[in-house]
Amino acid sequence: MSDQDSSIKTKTTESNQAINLAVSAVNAPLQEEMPFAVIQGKELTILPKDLYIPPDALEVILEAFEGPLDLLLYLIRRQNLDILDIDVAEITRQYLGYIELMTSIQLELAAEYLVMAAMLAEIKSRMLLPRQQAEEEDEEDPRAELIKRLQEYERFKQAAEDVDELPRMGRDIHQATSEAPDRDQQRPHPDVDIKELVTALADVLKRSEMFESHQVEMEKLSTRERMSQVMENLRDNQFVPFVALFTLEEGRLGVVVTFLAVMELIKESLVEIVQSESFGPIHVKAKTS
Amino acid sequence: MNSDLIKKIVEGALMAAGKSLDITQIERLFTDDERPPRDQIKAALEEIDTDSRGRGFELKQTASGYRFQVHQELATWVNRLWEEKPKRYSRAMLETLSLIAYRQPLTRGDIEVVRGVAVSSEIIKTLQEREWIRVVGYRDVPGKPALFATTKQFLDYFNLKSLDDLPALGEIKDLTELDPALELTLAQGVASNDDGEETLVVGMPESIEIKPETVQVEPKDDSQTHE
Amino acid sequence: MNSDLIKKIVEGALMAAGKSLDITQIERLFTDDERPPRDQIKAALEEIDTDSRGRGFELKQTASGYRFQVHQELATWVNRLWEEKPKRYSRAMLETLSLIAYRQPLTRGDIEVVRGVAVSSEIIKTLQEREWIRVVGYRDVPGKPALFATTKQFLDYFNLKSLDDLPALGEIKDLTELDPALELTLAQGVASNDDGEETLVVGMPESIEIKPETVQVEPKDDSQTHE
Repeated sequence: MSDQDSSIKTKTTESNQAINLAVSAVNAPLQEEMPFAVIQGKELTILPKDLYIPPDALEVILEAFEGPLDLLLYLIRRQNLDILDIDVAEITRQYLGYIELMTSIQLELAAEYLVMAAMLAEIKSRMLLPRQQAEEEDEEDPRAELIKRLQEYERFKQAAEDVDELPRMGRDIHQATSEAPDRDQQRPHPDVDIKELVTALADVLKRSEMFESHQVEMEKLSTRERMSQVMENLRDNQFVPFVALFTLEEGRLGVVVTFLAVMELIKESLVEIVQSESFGPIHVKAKTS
Repeated sequence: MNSDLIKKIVEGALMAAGKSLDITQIERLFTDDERPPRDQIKAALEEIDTDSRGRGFELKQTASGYRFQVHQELATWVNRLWEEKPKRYSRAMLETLSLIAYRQPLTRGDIEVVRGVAVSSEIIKTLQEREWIRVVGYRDVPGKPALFATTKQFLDYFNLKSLDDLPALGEIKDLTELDPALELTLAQGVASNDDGEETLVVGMPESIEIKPETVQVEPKDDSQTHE
Repeated sequence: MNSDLIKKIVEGALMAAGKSLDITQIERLFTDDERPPRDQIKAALEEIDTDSRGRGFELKQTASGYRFQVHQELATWVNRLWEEKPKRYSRAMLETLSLIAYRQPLTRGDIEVVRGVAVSSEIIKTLQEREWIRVVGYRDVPGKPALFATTKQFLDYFNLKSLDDLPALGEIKDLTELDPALELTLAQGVASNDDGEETLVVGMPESIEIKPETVQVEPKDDSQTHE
């Protein structure tokens, strides 16, 4: 066990003595000549005012225990008892003593502690029930479940201590290193398989074919589609300059397609075309029926 | 390649690496045409081990391979190299880690059942950040809780080659050993007599002095406990 | 303290430190009452030096003290620990190379016409540095662009006697059919997950390892897979 742990344990033990003294102080009126005497079934609810408890002592107790199972184990081991020999009534009394003390000084207690208190009380009451001889055969010992859990927890409590004792990197053992020789930083060339070369060529050739056919499709402009676009431009029933229908960026082919579209629209009598003077600007307007 | 050079190469690489190297990594130090058979590499490792006897360091095989490490018995002196004291781990962390190590794979809930208290997320996070534990799957129950297991880094850190090298778990006593005599003591009670020895005393359990250690509290301790 | 323990402590501390320690630092390993005289520490260092002869490492005295160092003559092998796995050539690089191989001699402009994109100077430079391509003349057009062709080293690397031995383009299909693993790796990529287990990961063709043997790469050697 580590030094830290044992220092906590030491504190805990001192605090326990404080509690024991608290117990005896309560009982003092009953048996003055024997200070560490009996509790007559009375629950411990009030701390005697004259009793000094080191500040934070109970918090230390609580922090020192890894939960209700750990506290129970402590209570059992303190009496040098085997887990199998636990006297539920007594353990319950002691356990409740702790819980009462802690709640009485308003320590926030994890819910698990209270659950355990209830469980102990239940086991205790079952143990006290008179049992029929016949029933004893098949009825399980009420303590069985608790004992199982205590044993299981104790195993891992021990395992944790064993693991803590293992030689550990940086504490007991240290990585040995020597300075590495000078590094030459030249990066090696990647390997290339001839198949990669052939595949790359196949890819690039295939792509260049696709590229070419793609361009041809781009140039295929539909006159019908363009007719719709022109009609769209004339939607507002206004005269639009003829030249404004063309998009020069489309190049020669684009201009031709637009021209054909306008011709087609005139032929179908969908648009009218107006030129107010010779060589003057031509305007186009959608026909209104 | 002669065996002496092989040995030197392996030794030099292990020293320069500053961490464990496994056989495959050692093999990769050699080009395809110069690579010695695995047997020869293992023989070299054995020889290195022998050569290092009686020195300040040793060759150790852990989970992720071979490494040179400074002897445990020298830790007292070597630790003086560093101002900081080696870190301590809390009981909660060690218990959680041990449960994962011995019972893997298991969920956080499984850990909580054994420990009887909630496992803090902080502990799980720390263990994962240290790469001592990792999630290896999810249990097929509602909520799909993560299943944790330990890593090679965990074994390396604790100087272990495999999980089999963990200290044996304590045995669990069979419940059939439950002392039937206790039935008696339940009906009766244990008390101390004047000599401080335990005797069986008939009576109701509640009315009985049970804590033997309270008898041991000596008045002189009061100075320590009360002030 | 006996001289053997002193020697072990000094040796262990030097190994654990992984850097130079001077005499004062070594002295500080010992408490006041156990500290040996300086002569004895120096004698220990000399003995350590002698013991290390013929091993993969040696004790070196540097300006800042003593340290263990791996023999320089082992650099070739030991440095493979950190050898970066060569980065794979980009698709642009392979396409450029294949065009030069199959269509030589040709200019950078010729390559750009077929690939549809500019060829980076970096690619041409790398191929020239590897001595796989060279300038064999200049085309007699404005700007006098360089004409590239492959070299004898290129043929040697690919184990070809002459350019006639390059696989015919018509064979490409057969080639991929011959090697189903190639198609597999083209459709997928091999990657390692954090658990050190191999999984198949679907990826874009650009991110693909083509060589089937990459499947065998073990994930544990972090040092060699810095990609």
